[in-house]
Amino acid sequence: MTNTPLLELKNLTTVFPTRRGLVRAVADVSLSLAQGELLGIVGESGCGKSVTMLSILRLISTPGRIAAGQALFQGRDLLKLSDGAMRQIRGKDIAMVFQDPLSTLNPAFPVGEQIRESLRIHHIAQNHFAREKERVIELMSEVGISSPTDRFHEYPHQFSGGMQQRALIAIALACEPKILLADEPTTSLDVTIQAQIMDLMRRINEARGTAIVLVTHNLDLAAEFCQRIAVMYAGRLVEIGTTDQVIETPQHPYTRGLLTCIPRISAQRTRIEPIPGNVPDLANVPPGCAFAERCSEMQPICQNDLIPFFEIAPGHLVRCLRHSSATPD
Amino acid sequence: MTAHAPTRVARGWDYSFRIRLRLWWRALAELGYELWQRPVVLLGGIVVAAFILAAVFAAQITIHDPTRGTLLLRFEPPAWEAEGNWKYPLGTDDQGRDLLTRIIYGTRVSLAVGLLSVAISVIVGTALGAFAGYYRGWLDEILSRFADLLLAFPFLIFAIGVMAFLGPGFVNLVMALAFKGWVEFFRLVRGEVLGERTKEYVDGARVAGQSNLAIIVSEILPNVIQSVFVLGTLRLGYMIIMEASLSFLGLGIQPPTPAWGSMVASGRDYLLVAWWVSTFPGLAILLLVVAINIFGEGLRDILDPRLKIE
Amino acid sequence: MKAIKILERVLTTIPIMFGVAIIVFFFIRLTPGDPVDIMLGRSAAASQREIEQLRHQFHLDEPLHVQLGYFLGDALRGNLGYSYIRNKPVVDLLVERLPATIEMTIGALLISLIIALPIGILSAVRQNSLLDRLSMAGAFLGISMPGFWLGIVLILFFAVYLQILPAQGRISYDVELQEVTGLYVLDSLLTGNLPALKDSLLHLLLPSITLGAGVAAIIARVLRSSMLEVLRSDYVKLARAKGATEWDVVMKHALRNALIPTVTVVGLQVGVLLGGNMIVETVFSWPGLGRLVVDAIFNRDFPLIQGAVMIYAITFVLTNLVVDILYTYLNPKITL
Amino acid sequence: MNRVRMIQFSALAILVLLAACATPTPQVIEKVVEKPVEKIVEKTVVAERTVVVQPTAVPGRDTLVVALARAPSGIDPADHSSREAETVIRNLYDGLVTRDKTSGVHNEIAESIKWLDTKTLEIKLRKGVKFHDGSELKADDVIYTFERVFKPNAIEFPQPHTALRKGFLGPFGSAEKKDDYTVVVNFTAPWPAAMQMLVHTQIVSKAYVTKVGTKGLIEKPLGTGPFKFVSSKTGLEEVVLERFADYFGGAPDLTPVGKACVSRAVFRVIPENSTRVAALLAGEVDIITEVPAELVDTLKKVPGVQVKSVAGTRPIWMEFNVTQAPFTDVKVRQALNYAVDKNLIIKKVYNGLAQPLGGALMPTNNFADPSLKPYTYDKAKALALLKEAGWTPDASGMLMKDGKPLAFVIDTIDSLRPVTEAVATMLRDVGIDASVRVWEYNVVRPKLLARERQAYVGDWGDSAFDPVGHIEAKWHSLVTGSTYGRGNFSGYANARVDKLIKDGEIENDVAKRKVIYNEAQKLIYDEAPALFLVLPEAIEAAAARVQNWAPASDSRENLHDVCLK
Repeated sequence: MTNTPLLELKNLTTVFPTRRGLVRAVADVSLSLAQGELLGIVGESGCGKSVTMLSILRLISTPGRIAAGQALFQGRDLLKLSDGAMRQIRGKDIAMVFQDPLSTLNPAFPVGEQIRESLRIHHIAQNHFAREKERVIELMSEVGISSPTDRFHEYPHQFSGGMQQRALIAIALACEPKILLADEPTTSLDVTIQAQIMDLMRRINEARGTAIVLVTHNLDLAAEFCQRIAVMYAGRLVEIGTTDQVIETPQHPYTRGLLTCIPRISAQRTRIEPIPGNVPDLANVPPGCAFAERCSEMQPICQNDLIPFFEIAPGHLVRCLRHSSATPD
Repeated sequence: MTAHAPTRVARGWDYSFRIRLRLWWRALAELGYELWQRPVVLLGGIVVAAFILAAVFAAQITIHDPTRGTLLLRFEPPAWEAEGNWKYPLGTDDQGRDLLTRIIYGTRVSLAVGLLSVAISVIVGTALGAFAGYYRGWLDEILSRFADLLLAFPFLIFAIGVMAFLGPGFVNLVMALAFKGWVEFFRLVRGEVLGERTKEYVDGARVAGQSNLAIIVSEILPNVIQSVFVLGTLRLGYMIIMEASLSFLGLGIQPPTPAWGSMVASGRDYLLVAWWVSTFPGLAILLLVVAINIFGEGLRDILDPRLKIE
Repeated sequence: MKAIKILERVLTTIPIMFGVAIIVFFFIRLTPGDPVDIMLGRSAAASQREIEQLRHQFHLDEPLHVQLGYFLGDALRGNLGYSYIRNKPVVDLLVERLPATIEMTIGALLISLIIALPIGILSAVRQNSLLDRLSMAGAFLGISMPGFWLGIVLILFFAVYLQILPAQGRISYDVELQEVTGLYVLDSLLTGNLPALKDSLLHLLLPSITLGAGVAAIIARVLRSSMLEVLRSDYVKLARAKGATEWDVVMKHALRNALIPTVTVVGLQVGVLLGGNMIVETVFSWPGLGRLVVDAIFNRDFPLIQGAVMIYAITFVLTNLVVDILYTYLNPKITL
Repeated sequence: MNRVRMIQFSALAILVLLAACATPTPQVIEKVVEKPVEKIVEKTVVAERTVVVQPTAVPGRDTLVVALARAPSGIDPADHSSREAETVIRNLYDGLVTRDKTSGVHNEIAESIKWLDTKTLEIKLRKGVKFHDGSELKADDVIYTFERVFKPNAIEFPQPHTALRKGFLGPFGSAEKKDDYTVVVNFTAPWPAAMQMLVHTQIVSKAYVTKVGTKGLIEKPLGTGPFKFVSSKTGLEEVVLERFADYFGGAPDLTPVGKACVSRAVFRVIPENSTRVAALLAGEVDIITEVPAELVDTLKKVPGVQVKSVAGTRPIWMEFNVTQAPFTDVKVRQALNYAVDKNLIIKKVYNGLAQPLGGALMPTNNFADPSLKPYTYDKAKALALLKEAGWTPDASGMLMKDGKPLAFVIDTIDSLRPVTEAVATMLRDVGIDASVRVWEYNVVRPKLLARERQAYVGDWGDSAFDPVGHIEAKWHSLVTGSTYGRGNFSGYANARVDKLIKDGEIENDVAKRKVIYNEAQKLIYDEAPALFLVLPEAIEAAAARVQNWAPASDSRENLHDVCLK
């Protein structure tokens, strides 16, 4: 692995003005992604993981905006690129797979056409129709869509959920991107299909060296798939580490809470304990630790100031005062 | 034994009525809050309310007689024009009658026709829709087919056709509008009832021994009444335009009763010499209808975002 | 598959047309008093024999269901009765007037689309911009503006003050045009008559704007709101994530989907246009169906009113048929 | 998003402004004139741009376009019933006699007409009068025309029926051909009004009509008039005529004599008043009929537009249904005549272009009694008469009798709505609850004849300037199936008046006729079966390039004389 990460987020902050106040959906997120790496971002829905992904591609819709930070792709700050230059990156270098395949595919166009569009936009096949179509069919069979020649002209509603997701992946892969942002790619699918899709993504990673960011609420899935995991809560990262570090020695109470919520066959514990309380209002996040109110180990000091990251092991960062003995990052 | 049952029913009614009243109060308070949050919608509501008040108290707030005038004062321009006179703020018409007074009285006709035709449409449409949706069967089949048929006619053309045969007049006008107006409410309520009738609470009521009529009236209708109310508000503006169009064509209210549509129509010959005679009643139609639409759409957003009819 | 579906849809209009005819038949029953008295109105001194004759001619001396049978049978054979005021069969009158009305309705529809599409799209893309606010305010006005008033103001401005557009009529009297379909614009194209094309288009412009303004407003509002909805959708995000240009995102991905609900509304608006004809045709001296109907109403020319209402309803039903068929091409999901 | 709608209110203002700008207001010009001299040039330009609008003549255009307010009711000379129809027809056809711009009758096709006795007329025809197909007009054509108009069911299309113009042949009996150029007409009774009435019968070609039938005649009319038929569009919305090169020249008394001046004439229907005026201002039409009186001042100030008016022939009354209370009481009827200020109506509603009626006949009728002065406006007298009739004002000033208000509905037709509303307003002023209902004439007429209504403001054409054709229709009691009382909407029936009317019809001595009619007029005046209102002028306007044009009293457009500059 090279020294410079493929993608590096520095203090990325994305805000949405609402009637109740300014919502900081992504607050001060710093992360890095290496070439070919499999990174998981885990958190409850609404914690800002999807917004983080959209922020990288600068697809935050108004009135939301990226308020601060940097997103360095191969050393270039994406946030400073012109619109045209940004379009060159989207789909070509960084592609995204969205969570609900049915609503993400355009109902008005045939699936093959939608895959071909990626090729056309980035002139992958010199805008030569026959060559483009050939490549689309290749892609479709690569992602496991059976009889691609026939299905080229079919519409999204004629596809099953799994096939739709495969088609989405095909769209994302069309230009052989360096990074694939997969936002809950399997959430709406049933379990067997889920496994197939994850399997497909792993093969892509292995075959092409595509770095994948897997965004999921399912810690288990992330644990199975990823090399590194970042846990997000209320717009902030609360714990980052290798999969082993995060799963075996979770240090943030929230991560631990997430782990107890998951029924695990391997674990001794059989009781599932939901985390008590609710996610705080993002327009009104209390100072200090955002999780404090729900935390069983909360101390008064937790609610005072913003908690910094503490590096408790090499590469294992956690935002929790219980580790204040460790050096703040 | 027999004396016992009615008492229980009565107490049940009384009880549910009180609860319902409290619920309605709370809903109303919430609605008030939501309106406060949307100043433009509120403004629309205030304009509508102002028109209603003007219609009710027309006789108290005007100093002129809407049907009396003198030719000596023919075509007095609005007050701000060179030869205007604040006695006639919007000027006078071809008979020397105060235009503002006539517009205020005209509100009565517009609102009366609008409200009555919507009210009849609501009552007929809701009742038929509820029964058709609840009982299904041949009744539903016939009513639905008939409703589809009426939809095959453009509204204004149907109303013109009916008015042509009935002849002009207030009652006929309301009838003609309601004759087609009920269809929308029928379809709305029928659809809602079809959805509601399979829900648990209806089954519960049936198990509890309530009659079908009681179930429809006391269990199902309260759940669809909001949508009906919203649709009714939106239709009110439409009916007012229909009234104006029919009056414009001479099929509505007859002179000297001031009706906006006929005021616009009779003033159009004078557009080159006295632009105000037909412009201000036109603007009154515009203002009221726009206000009703803003208010109605605001209500829709607050009460029933599902209901998106254009 | 699609062809069969379309055929089925076409067939469903047949019972509707029958229903329309039946309702129109019952119109005359609404009149207080004896229809024959009213029909004979203009010759008050009609003899009893004449009354009987007329009664027989209209089958009013037979039971109601027999009358209905006659009416439907006649209607099916294209016989809608006889206009006493105009001394002509109703069908002839309708046929000679219909092209003018159709031409204006199509003109108004096109104008309203030309106005509404860019405004709807732009105000959705630039939501809350000044342009958006102004055009939506304009839309509200357009919906409630009395057609005749707009018409006269347009005449005064374009015909009298600027003198660049004609004030009335369908074509100048000194322009020769051979009638083929009765739609003058089409006829001048068919006969390759360029002066007539220019002249008839100029004549068509102001009435179409007058008639189309309200409809344009409604279409613009619907298009804007469905564009707003579509622009928030995931597939638009995907298109952006692919790196598509804003133009492609809006004009291809978003518009195509936003048009689906819009098309339905456009179909319904044809009904509004048909109704609005009556006023606009009077203002612009347009020799169409609308003026004929207004005349017929005041003259109590009942057979003519019946026939005209029927023609309007049928035009409306057919338009919606076309819209539905168009819909299947816009929306691949649709099953008719 | 909701805030968007706030803006509409300001947009409203803009619209009003637009309307105000686009509306030519006479004030603008007046203000301009008051400007200092050195600025006039500049300001005049501005004024012309803001105001109107010189009609621009299309260069080299030799076509005269006339805008009518209504479509002609037909184009068959025997079978129509409107002035618009007569206007078109009389440019296509000629009559035996014609009328000048006022009430004078002159020979047209006839070379001479003379009474052989009180019931027999000898008509000598001009030689060399050609139909548009080149054939010569002869006695047979005249006889055929008379028979076609008079005989029952002589018009075979679309269904056999009697010509609508039958009444204009009076007591026609038979017509005989003496030679090719002489016709003798026998009447069943003396007919002093013959000359004025014959103006309204136009001669068709026997050969042509027998060949093509009525349908053919309607589709392609053929006459001897100054213009030939070229084409017509949907329901006579537009009729195009062209100059008839072989025209015999027209009535020799009425100069100019000769072929028509313009090569083409077009009649176009523009029903909306504002549009009709706009079309003239835009230069699209050359002559417009029925100019609203309100617009006269405005139009007169427009350079390049000429406005002319002439005493009309459509007097207006409000007829009371004398068979029904409260109008059974002559005092009420007289009171109402005193209660309405005709001069104010003339000044305001007609812009001064009308005269008050002094009874049953219009002042321009050759037999009108000038000694009958219009009822004066006298509110006190009206109230006194009403009091005598038992109507007294209550606290609010409304007239009451036996606890019931004096209330009635005044029916009228759309074109008379302004004057009717003015009358109703004045009546309300004396405490009468009068309201207005607008009808189409064809619809309300049977109801009026059935005496189902209460009061009716209507007009009746008197273009013959003779009591006949008019007085028997309005004031003779109704005789079903005849022309007597066919327009009697008041139900007025006075045996003496009936007799006088019938006597007048057959009295050939003008002085004696005058005596007869004066008595009838006095009776009608005193019994007041109607509120005698006004005789409005016919107002027309034309572009400046139209020359030798003037509106005619019988509101017919005689385009034969008109030239274009």
